[in-house]
Amino acid sequence: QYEPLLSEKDQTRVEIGGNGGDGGSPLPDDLTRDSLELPELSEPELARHYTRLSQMIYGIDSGPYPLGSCTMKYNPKFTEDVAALPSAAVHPDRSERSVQGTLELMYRLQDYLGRIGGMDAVTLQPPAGAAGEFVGIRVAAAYHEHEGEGHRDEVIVPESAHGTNFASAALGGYDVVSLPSDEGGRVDLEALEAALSENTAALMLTNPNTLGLFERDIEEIAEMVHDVGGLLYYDGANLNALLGRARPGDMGFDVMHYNVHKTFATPHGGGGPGAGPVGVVDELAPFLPAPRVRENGASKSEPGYELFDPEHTIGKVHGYQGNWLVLVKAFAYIARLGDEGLADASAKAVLNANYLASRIEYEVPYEPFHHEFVASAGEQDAADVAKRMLDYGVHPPTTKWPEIVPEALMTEPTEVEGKDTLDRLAAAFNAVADEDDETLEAAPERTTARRIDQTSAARSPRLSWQALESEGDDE
Amino acid sequence: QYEPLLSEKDQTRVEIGGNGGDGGSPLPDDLTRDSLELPELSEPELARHYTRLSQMIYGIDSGPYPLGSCTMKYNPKFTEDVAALPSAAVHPDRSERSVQGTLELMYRLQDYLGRIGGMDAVTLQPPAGAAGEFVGIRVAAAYHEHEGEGHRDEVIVPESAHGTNFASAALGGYDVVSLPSDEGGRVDLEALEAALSENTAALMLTNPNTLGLFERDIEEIAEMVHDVGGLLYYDGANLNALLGRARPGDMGFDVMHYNVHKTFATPHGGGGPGAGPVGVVDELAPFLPAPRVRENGASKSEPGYELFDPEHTIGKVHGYQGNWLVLVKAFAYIARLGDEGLADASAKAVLNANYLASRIEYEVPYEPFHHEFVASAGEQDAADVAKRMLDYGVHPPTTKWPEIVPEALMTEPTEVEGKDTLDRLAAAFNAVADEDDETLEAAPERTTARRIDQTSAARSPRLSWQALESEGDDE
Amino acid sequence: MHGSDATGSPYAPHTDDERARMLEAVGAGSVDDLFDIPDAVEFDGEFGIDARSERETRRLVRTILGRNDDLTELLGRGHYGYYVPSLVDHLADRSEFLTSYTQYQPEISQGFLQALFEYQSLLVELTGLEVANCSMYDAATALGEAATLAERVRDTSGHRVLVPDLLLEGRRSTLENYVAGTDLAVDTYPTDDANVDLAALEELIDEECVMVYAENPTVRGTIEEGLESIGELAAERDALFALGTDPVALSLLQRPADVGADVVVGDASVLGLPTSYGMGLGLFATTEDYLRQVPGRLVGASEDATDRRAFTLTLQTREQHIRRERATSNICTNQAWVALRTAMHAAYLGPSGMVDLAERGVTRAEDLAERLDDLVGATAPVHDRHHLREFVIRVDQPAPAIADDLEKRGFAVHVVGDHELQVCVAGVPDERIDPFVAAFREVIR
Amino acid sequence: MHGSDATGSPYAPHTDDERARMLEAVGAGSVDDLFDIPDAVEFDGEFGIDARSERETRRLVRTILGRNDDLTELLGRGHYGYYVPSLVDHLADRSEFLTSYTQYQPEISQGFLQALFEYQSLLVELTGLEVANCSMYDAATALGEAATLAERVRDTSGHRVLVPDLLLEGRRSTLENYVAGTDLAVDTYPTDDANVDLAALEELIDEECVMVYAENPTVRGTIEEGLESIGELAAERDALFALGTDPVALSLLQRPADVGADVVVGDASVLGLPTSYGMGLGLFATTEDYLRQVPGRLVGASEDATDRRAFTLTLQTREQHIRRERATSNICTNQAWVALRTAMHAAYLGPSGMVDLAERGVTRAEDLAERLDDLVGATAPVHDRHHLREFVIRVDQPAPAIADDLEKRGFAVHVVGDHELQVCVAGVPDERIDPFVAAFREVIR
Repeated sequence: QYEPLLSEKDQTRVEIGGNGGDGGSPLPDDLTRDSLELPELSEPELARHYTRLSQMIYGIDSGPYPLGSCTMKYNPKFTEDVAALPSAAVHPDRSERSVQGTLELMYRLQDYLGRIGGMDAVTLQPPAGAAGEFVGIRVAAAYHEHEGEGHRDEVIVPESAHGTNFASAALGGYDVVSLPSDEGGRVDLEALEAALSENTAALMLTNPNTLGLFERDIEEIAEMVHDVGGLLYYDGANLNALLGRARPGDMGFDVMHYNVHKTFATPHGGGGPGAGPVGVVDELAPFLPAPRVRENGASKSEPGYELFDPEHTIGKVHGYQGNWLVLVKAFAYIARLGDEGLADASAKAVLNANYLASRIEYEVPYEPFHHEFVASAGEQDAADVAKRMLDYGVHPPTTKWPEIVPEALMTEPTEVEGKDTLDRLAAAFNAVADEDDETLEAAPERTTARRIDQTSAARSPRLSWQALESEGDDE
Repeated sequence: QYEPLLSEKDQTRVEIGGNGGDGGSPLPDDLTRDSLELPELSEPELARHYTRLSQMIYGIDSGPYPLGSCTMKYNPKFTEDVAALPSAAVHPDRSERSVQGTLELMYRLQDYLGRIGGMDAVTLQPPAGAAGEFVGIRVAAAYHEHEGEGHRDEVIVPESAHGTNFASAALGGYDVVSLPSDEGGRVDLEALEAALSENTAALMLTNPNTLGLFERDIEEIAEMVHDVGGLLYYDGANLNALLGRARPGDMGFDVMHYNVHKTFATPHGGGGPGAGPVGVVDELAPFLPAPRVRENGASKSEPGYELFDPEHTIGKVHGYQGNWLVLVKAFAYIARLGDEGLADASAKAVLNANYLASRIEYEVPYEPFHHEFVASAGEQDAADVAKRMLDYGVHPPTTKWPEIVPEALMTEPTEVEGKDTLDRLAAAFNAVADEDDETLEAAPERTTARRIDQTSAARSPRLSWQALESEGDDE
Repeated sequence: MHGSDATGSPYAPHTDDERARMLEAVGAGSVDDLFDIPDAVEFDGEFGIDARSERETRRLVRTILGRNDDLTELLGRGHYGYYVPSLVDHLADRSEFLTSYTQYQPEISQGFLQALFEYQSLLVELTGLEVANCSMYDAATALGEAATLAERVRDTSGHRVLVPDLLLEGRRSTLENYVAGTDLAVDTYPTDDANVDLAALEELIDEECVMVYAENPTVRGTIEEGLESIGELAAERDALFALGTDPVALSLLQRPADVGADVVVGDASVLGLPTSYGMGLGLFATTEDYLRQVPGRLVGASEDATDRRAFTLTLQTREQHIRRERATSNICTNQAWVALRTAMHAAYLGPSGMVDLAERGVTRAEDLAERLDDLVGATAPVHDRHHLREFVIRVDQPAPAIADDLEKRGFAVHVVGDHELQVCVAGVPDERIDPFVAAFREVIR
Repeated sequence: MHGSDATGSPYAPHTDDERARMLEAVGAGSVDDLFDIPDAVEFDGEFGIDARSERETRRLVRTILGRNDDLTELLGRGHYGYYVPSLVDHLADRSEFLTSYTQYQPEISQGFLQALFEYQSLLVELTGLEVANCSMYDAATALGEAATLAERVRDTSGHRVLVPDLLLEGRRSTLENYVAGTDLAVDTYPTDDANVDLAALEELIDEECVMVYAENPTVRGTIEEGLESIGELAAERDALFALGTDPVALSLLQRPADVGADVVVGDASVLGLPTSYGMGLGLFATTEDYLRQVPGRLVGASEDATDRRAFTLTLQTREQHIRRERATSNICTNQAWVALRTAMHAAYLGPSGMVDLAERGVTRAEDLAERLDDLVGATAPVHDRHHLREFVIRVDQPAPAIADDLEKRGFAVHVVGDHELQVCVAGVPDERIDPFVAAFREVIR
């Protein structure tokens, strides 16, 4: 089962320049390193190494993956084919006239996203959701500055929000004002009233929120925020609940990001890359990152496209245009599903969450939820529950968050699971619910690795094979 | 671990035509079936089904695969890319002028193979090695017929030859004369003398033979066969031993087939497809299958290609031109390696076989062998040895054949294994060599399925899910 | 990257040091010492084949194949260019499927065996026959195997195999080769609109006949209307009835078992493969009666030592590696991976998708024929029958010139007579139909 | 094929019957009942996006992207078009890698964690620094993160970040955004042949400075000769020395640890990705001293309950999902799969292949510069320095017009001055060099 590190298979030191004696280096020694020592392996050996590594990973094609707020959808295979088209592989410094295809695809995707979110203008540049949040924060700052409101230094974030909201606001230099939930798990309007002030730059909201609850008072919230001159930011992580049924733009949000690796099924890739396009209302469009894409109006019959810098652009948040290949996949997904497919995805995502919740023995304190729900492991430790679920061959939910639910099991099955799979998943929940703490603490037992010691990993970090080797030397 | 059959996941019956009541069928009922009942599953479900199935298969990227006479090489990934080019997907009935690329590639591959085998003319049509043998047999028959020697009705095949040799000769209508080996494991010249007659159509030989031994007397053998008016056929299964060091054409062979899925690294695909091009000397070229490819001489600067029927062609052995996509991969492999790469492959294949044999405890009675050797399991049952080797995570050798070696372990590591892997493989051999019969008979224990009952499978065949269901009904 | 810039095989992992140690272990001074080849037959020349980098090799193949014209193919005849879902490519390309050997060690091959078992089951449902093998090479070789099966299972001294006069040359010629070593001879029966001429067949079929072969749809795209009669005629004369067809046709047309077919052959790769210059997948199904005479591999269900269901190759005593010259066929390497792809494609479609695909083969052919028939100078379909996918057009102008002109405009069609063309709609994208009709209108003027 | 012809999502497996039973189980009459959206914000419009079949969607994207010109790119600057071996595509595309989530459940993610651990180790060897993270987005964002790291770890009250005057606009602008919420300001130091002007830098660097950033090779392809001096200057002033580079350059050029670099950033995707319109992989390495201030994910070795070596994400208390507004960065989703590809590509090359690739970047640039220099009307390289991959050419004619003409002939180059072009040889196939020189000769006449 164990697969050696590449470095345990081979280490070859290549001497460089005069040092190696072959004198073959085209550079003087003082501009080069002395040597390079890395594994030197053949293609068949590498094929086996990475095949073996892949076998030690649970992916979406392995089974259900109900991580709350992560929207682990099936990733359609054909989107890989379109991203692999040779015509997609172009250099970012190409002249605009030589990449009309790329610009057209971006233009169309901007348009699609605008319609889906009810936004007037979209940038595709942010390479991830958090980068999208940061763009939103920077756009808000630039807007307020432009309006002569540069003093606004607070961003309000509900306690139950994604951690990136806090971090992105902080990276933008804002003080973060944390907002408690009301008893129903939603924004506490009184607390909001108290938090809002002339210093409020923005309120960041997820809707439905991380409990899966729709913020019913969204219109009032928007009005309150706007009344103090603040902006309303929509965190798109949970957009898969609403496709075709509600749009952030219609709810009063001024700026939002889209997680295409969640809502639009681009693969998560073991952590990334994703993409976090940002949509804004007209008023904020001049502040979006540069450049954006527009039609150049050169020809009526065959439209051409060009890049342009928004008037008051915040500049760039990525060296070029973000994660282009991911954007191609997202475009293909949206073009494949169309209106009805997108709406159906949300409908079934919500149906699945409700059905699954109805089948499990754990309590779900807050409802009516939409595409995800947060159950409570009660007396059990939620993290242990997750480890034990691994033994039943399924991926567990997100655990211990949001903290509003004790021992939270945050569960989002998405629309891609059928009834049989949901029943199997529920059976895994319920089997674990009936087990004792000892069993849970000993879990997992049937996985490639058994429970891994996180504490010692952090206490004495060994972050490279070099560190492991020098440790070996010490012994 | 167990993966249900597709039919256990779903069975949906679709009624056709008037029967279904929707009256949607475009055909009258008497021309249609009543209904169709098959699994109806979504793409995500199928992705998981086949991903799971793949996880229950040992492939060349899983580890060493030393099946004797099978030449299980690493299959270079890039050859899949070239075979997947849209320009490779053309209809077989296209006009010649519209498929110049396909014809050129075939022409070049014919040329490559001719050079490699020392043959004057090559057909790419046979879709597998056995089909190549059959072409050889049919070419021999047509040749003899043309020469007024239609009475020749015997094909001589060494006892240790591949089973297909016997079957292909028989399919061609020949009586098969089986030839014993001499004490050294090679063709017994006296026995050959006795077997040869005016009725001899051909002698089919593998060289090196299935023991890995080079038929040193090949020149004399060729002379003997030719003296009685017979043809000498080369079974290309073992060509990986000789690339760049010896050519069948130079040894006196008149006709040969190439197994591109062995020698030229096209993937075995769980049993196929392969391709079995056939090369012949000039004298036999007029009898090759139709059509072949040649330059059309239309333009000096840019050669064009055309199909033509050899003068006395035997006709066709495949509806079109054989396994085209496999031929593309073979061409790419040869073009990648070139002279030195091909010669190096054989050199290291032979080195690997010799090294591995030197590391294992089982006796290897015949030598000097080349790319493969046949060890004897001695008192152990070779099939049990193989089952037990599975428990050590490696693929076992071919067993119980050739019968000239008692409890044969026919082993061909190929050039793609490095020393470390060969050492690991040898360790598996040696571990099993030290184990008792009880352990061997209980093996395998660590595989997806334990030892499978072959006898009952054959005694009461259940060859479809329908058969399993009706069996279930009976119970 | 051993060797990728060196002169050896890029796929052999040996370092110089390893090679030296291995030579030492075997007691050889050099690799040359390991070869036992007499001087007289040693090759000391060169092939003259240059090595190339992976990138260069890909470019070479791309350049060569780039010389193929980009045509919309309306050619059909068992190779339809149905869209193969990306799912099939991605999953069949998993190296466990692609690179494994025949499943002689079933304990580590369960996944492939199950997939092939499912493929067999698909064909059992489609044909209504009890036994389907893992694959022959293609339709032509499957037909050849059907004839040798007929010879084996028929007690009569008969030697005739009857095939339609319009049988594709590739199939006929392959059949002739397959029966060349037997006592069989191939004879022809006449057709009417490509359908069997039943009266003529009844006269031709006699006790000498071991097999009658018919196709549905026919080579002209017409749907055969006399299948039951053929089945009855064959049964009366104790001849096998072999039917040529494919999985899409089988999804809609009469079930072979219902018309008395004893063997079903054809190209199953109409699902699973793009048009691949004729590369195929020989479908072969027959009744339980002939189980032990079936050519090729069979996967059966069994149990393992823990009594769990498991799959294995079975009835191998029919095969060449055991039975040698008495085997039911010489086939060894088959088309297993294509069968996997076909099964995947069929599973992707599901029964509703398969029926739909077939029904669209009827309606789209009707629609196109109607549009062409509306043109001055063309009549379509020529045959007053139902069609699946393909049909014949009569044109006033000489057909070969029209086909040439169409090719110049990017469309490939068949010439089947001085004034007859044959076209196929299957696999042709909807948006290519209008341009085809427009091109057709231009060229028949 | 549920839904692929229907109007719903083709990736939702529900049959009508299942949906009904599920609704019943949850006690809802319809799916609509499950939504809790106030009427006022319900969306009852349409997006106006048509659904398409998979085949049509592929054709749509192919058609759109087909409008990109097919140019030979001599553009460089961190995006080189090095040939990515097919191995990388096939293995990285295995769905276990491609579709898995961040490894928060390490017990079922060992394969990816190990691959990332190996990626980190690769960077440790290349940089000589002890700590490399799993990825930032790209070179620009990695530079931004380096600046915020510098702010966190520097005790001084300083607020200046010094960057070269020629810094690419994308990097500079991104950096400005990253420091917008801090007290930092970005200042510029002058360069000479794109190399650091050491004298000027020495004057500019003071106690206000928290970080000096330099690149090797420089944006003009020259090899920086003053790295050690920069390192010493920075160390004297207690400023961090951040170096921008990439894995291929690092294979040959001075090791960052040997010149006093505290942080190394850049685009590691020069290996592993084709040119992808700027999609990248932010390389981020630093010294052990700053370990607990590193942004992004880190994989560490540990043991499982059976004391076997195992890997896990570690030091997560630096990250946003735990530390929220006090995290070292807001990054969550990163570029893990690109890091996998980069590690695979590097492993394919091995140390000899990597050194070779870098050395050819020197020699091929020299060779091309010499050939262009031989032409009347061109001088190359303009800078009397050693170059890696890229160099500047002076032309007598106006540079923009020449670049336009080259593009018409199929070559993309940079204009860097009224009479200066910049070209890059890396990733340009050998057989495109002659045509480029020929085209260049034509257009400068």
